[in-house]
Amino acid sequence: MDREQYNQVIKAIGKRDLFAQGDEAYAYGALLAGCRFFAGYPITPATETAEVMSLLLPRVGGTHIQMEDEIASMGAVIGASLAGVKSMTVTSGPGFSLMQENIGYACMVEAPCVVVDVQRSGPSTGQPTEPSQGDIMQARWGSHGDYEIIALSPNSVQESLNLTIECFNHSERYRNPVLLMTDGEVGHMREGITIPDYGEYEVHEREKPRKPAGEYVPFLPEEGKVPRIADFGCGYHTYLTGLTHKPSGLPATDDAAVHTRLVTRLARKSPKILTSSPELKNSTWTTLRPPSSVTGSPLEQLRMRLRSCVPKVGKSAIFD
Amino acid sequence: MEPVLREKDFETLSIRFSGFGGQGIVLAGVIYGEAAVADGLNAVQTQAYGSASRGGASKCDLIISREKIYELESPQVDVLISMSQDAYETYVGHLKKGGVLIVDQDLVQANPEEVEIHKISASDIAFKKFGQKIIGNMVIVGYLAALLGIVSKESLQKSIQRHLPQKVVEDNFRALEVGYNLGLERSKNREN
Amino acid sequence: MKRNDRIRREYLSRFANRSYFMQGDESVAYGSLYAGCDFFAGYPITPASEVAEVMSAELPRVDGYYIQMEDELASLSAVIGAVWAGAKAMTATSGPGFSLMQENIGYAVMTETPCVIVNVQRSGPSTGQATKPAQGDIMQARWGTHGDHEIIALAPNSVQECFDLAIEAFNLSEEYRTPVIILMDGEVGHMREKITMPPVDKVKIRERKLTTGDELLFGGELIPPMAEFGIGRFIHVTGSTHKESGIRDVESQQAHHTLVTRLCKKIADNRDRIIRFEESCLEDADFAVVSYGATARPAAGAVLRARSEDKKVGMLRLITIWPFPESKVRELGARVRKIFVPEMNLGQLSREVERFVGCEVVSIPKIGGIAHTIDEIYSALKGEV
Amino acid sequence: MRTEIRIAGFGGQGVVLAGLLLGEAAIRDGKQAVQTQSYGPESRGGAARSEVLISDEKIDYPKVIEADVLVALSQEAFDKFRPFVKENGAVIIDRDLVKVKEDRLRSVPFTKMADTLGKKVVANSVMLGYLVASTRVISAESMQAVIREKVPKHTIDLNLQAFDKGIEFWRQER
Repeated sequence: MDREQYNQVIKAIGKRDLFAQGDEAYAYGALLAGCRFFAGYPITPATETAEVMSLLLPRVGGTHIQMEDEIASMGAVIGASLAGVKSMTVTSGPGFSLMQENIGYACMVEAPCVVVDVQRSGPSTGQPTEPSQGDIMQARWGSHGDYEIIALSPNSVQESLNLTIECFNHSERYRNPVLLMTDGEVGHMREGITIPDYGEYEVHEREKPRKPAGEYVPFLPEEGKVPRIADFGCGYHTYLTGLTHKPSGLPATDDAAVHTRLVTRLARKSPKILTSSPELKNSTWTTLRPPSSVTGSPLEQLRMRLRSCVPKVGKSAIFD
Repeated sequence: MEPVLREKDFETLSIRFSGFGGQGIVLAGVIYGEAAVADGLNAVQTQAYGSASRGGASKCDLIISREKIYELESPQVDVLISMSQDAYETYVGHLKKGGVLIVDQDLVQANPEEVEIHKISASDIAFKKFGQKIIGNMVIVGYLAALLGIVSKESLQKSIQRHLPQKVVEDNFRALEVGYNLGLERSKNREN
Repeated sequence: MKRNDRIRREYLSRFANRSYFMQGDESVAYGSLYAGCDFFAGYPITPASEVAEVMSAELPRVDGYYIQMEDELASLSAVIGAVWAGAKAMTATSGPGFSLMQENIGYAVMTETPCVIVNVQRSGPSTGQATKPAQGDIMQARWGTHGDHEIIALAPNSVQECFDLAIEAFNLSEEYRTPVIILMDGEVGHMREKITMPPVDKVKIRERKLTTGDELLFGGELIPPMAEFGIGRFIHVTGSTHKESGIRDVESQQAHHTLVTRLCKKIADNRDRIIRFEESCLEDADFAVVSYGATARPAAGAVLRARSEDKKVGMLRLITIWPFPESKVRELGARVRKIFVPEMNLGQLSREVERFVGCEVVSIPKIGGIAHTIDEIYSALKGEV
Repeated sequence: MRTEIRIAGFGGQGVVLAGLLLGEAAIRDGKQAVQTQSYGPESRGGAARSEVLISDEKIDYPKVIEADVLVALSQEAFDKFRPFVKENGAVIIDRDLVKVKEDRLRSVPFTKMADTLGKKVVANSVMLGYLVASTRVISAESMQAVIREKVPKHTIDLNLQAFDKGIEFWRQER
């Protein structure tokens, strides 16, 4: 994301001070984070994000595609991401349920991407136009098998924009799908927001492999726990599968050790992620702690909110 | 007729059949296990195989006991049957000291120490007598039955009838018989 | 579609009092036939395909219907449709298919459609180790679909119990008008052991409560009676929020609150009648193992071994996973020093146990598609007790 | 100072758009604003409402607690929301759509006035003119600027005329 690209985005949006809906802010945040691919299927109360993306993406050289359903949407997002483009989709409960298999696939192939769930009242089609926060546990446990997920939750339109950028940064940094678990209330609420200036916010760009094509091993981290991605078409050999795979990417479904190594690395690759907002940074405490250890006035305590769902690791033989 | 392991000698016995997909490894374990159940014993049979139904590694575990069975897969087995070199090498380390190893001698090179080894040409016999290598698994089952003496031939025959199409039952009976006689002979030799 | 009970009973009588050496998958299918299941829709997937195989062979013989659908979404839809047409219906799948069914599971909850979903768990996430067993969908069974709901999920640990719990699952689904999940694992599903089938008359079958006049079909009482398509009553079935009559009412907070709390209450308030577990050696225990499914077997072996060495270890085996036996686990946690939870995942149900106890909870996870051995669980216990 | 405005009617009256324009104008005036809405799955005919909070300070709770201003454009909306207006709050109704016996109401023929301009759909702009003039929460200039910006180009003049009509009605009423 260079200044020229930033200017392009601002030009597409029109101005930096806006009276905007949360749904619009997810789109603006995505564009500011460098998202250039959107695939989705319309659903209340998430449709407005797709509307903005369909309007603005072509103006900044990106692609918007309306797919036949949410399964395909998530599939397209994963494909685009692995072709090197920051990608996202937006949906609500029924669509989120349909995406669950591919969310697990994205975890397994380590495809960075952002899924926004603008929660409405469920189960099933429930109350399509009414907000809720009923998918919170689904965000953690909706797909089968053992996996970890990062989910952030905004409470204002400005924060909707900021946290969408943060979602993209987490997804690229940890090579994992990241969920923005927002709700129909925030998604349809309009507030005054200011788009941050170039340089005022961080954009994490995807790290390319350092090794030359011949020596690149797709799922062997060069450092830490997160392997670097060779985008499709960049001249490197890579292999992606939702099956249990060796560092080479090739399936090895009979080897318990390979599976255990892979799945525990996936579960442990992102550290505990705590997000603090500017409003909290200026106050006496800058990181979130359990309420029992928080000092400050009751009002301050009330205003303290959890912004990220923290991966919890219990005592176990594997997580020694 | 004095089998190696007499009925009175065992409480729990674990048998592992191993080879590659297409050899009827799982079927051998199922037929033997079902016969054990018919003869009033407890039996738990589990299997592991790869995504490839033919050619991939194949393993079938059978635990037979007079008691309730808690273990699902034995870490150490009493009897190992290997019908491929790969399977033999993978699992020979799981065979107890003093345990029984049965290999298809045309397919497996094996000279392990501290185990009782039985080499038979199961697949080859099956091919020569019945034109089908796959019936080698029944030669093994017959051999095992005679050697261990814990399930009856009648129960094995019933089990074969239940699991196989009518047109191949006769050949399988004969293969079972061939294996059984080989096993008896071997038991006698061993007693001597 | 009217079940022909005479044909079914006549056919099943041939199995009475006979023993078989059978897989868990096959056994769950036969249990379902005994329970009166006369419709199966599914899509093959390892390690659940054998359920479909048995059903495809046997259903036509009991005047039932078997259909292989194009995918798992369609499978559960077909099941739901068949139930409303009067059938007792089921589907069987594994992780990837279970993920695809999540939206329709919520639809079945919302429309109060009694049906049975068998999930023979394999090693995930994604396609993972296709042929290997796991218990990694435990939490997904509870939280996989969006929105607030309760679910019933049962976990058998033997081939005989697959049969028994299949009958129980159908009975619970009819009694509470809700989808019931049989949470098997590839280990139990593919394991063969002895099973004895009862005479068909000895099996207690719960039939659904049908409307006799013009009762409300979606309210009025905790579990309203059902109507079936084609009986001459106008009925409206929708996954959207509806009034007690079934007519859509998606804007009223009150209507939604009334509906969804009733849907949750009908299961939560009947916890004690739904929940089943098995206790052993717990009377004087200082330590407890909480386990379920296939893992409960080596766990029991480990407990017995510890007992033989005079260690005061006992075991609680969960047969009902959801609703979670909170009060039982809470009570257990109050009188033992430590609880061990072996499971074939990275420690999913151990978190749930932790929520209800003050004592230390030690997770004994194992993934990679191989079941725990008695030795492994025993060594984990031995180090701690 | 926090002002809570609730506009309620049915789908098709431009209730949500009116709220959006109000909020946007407040921002233009340098104030803080939050706008939320509620509507059913039908885009026309179902109940619809829009809530706007305007304040000089940061707005925590984004919904109306007790309205300073209630605009009711249907009988159902009036009956439902009349109880939730502050003691000195303003209740504005479309006199042809809401039948009431209360006398302290501000009763305006929005739809009829819009009809005289040839388009009933600009009733919401008439209402905005009346609202801006009578409550003075936001400036007419900002409101006009926002209308120019947000409504379809070929309807700008019509909407501005409607807006002026609303202001005019309030002046005459005084």
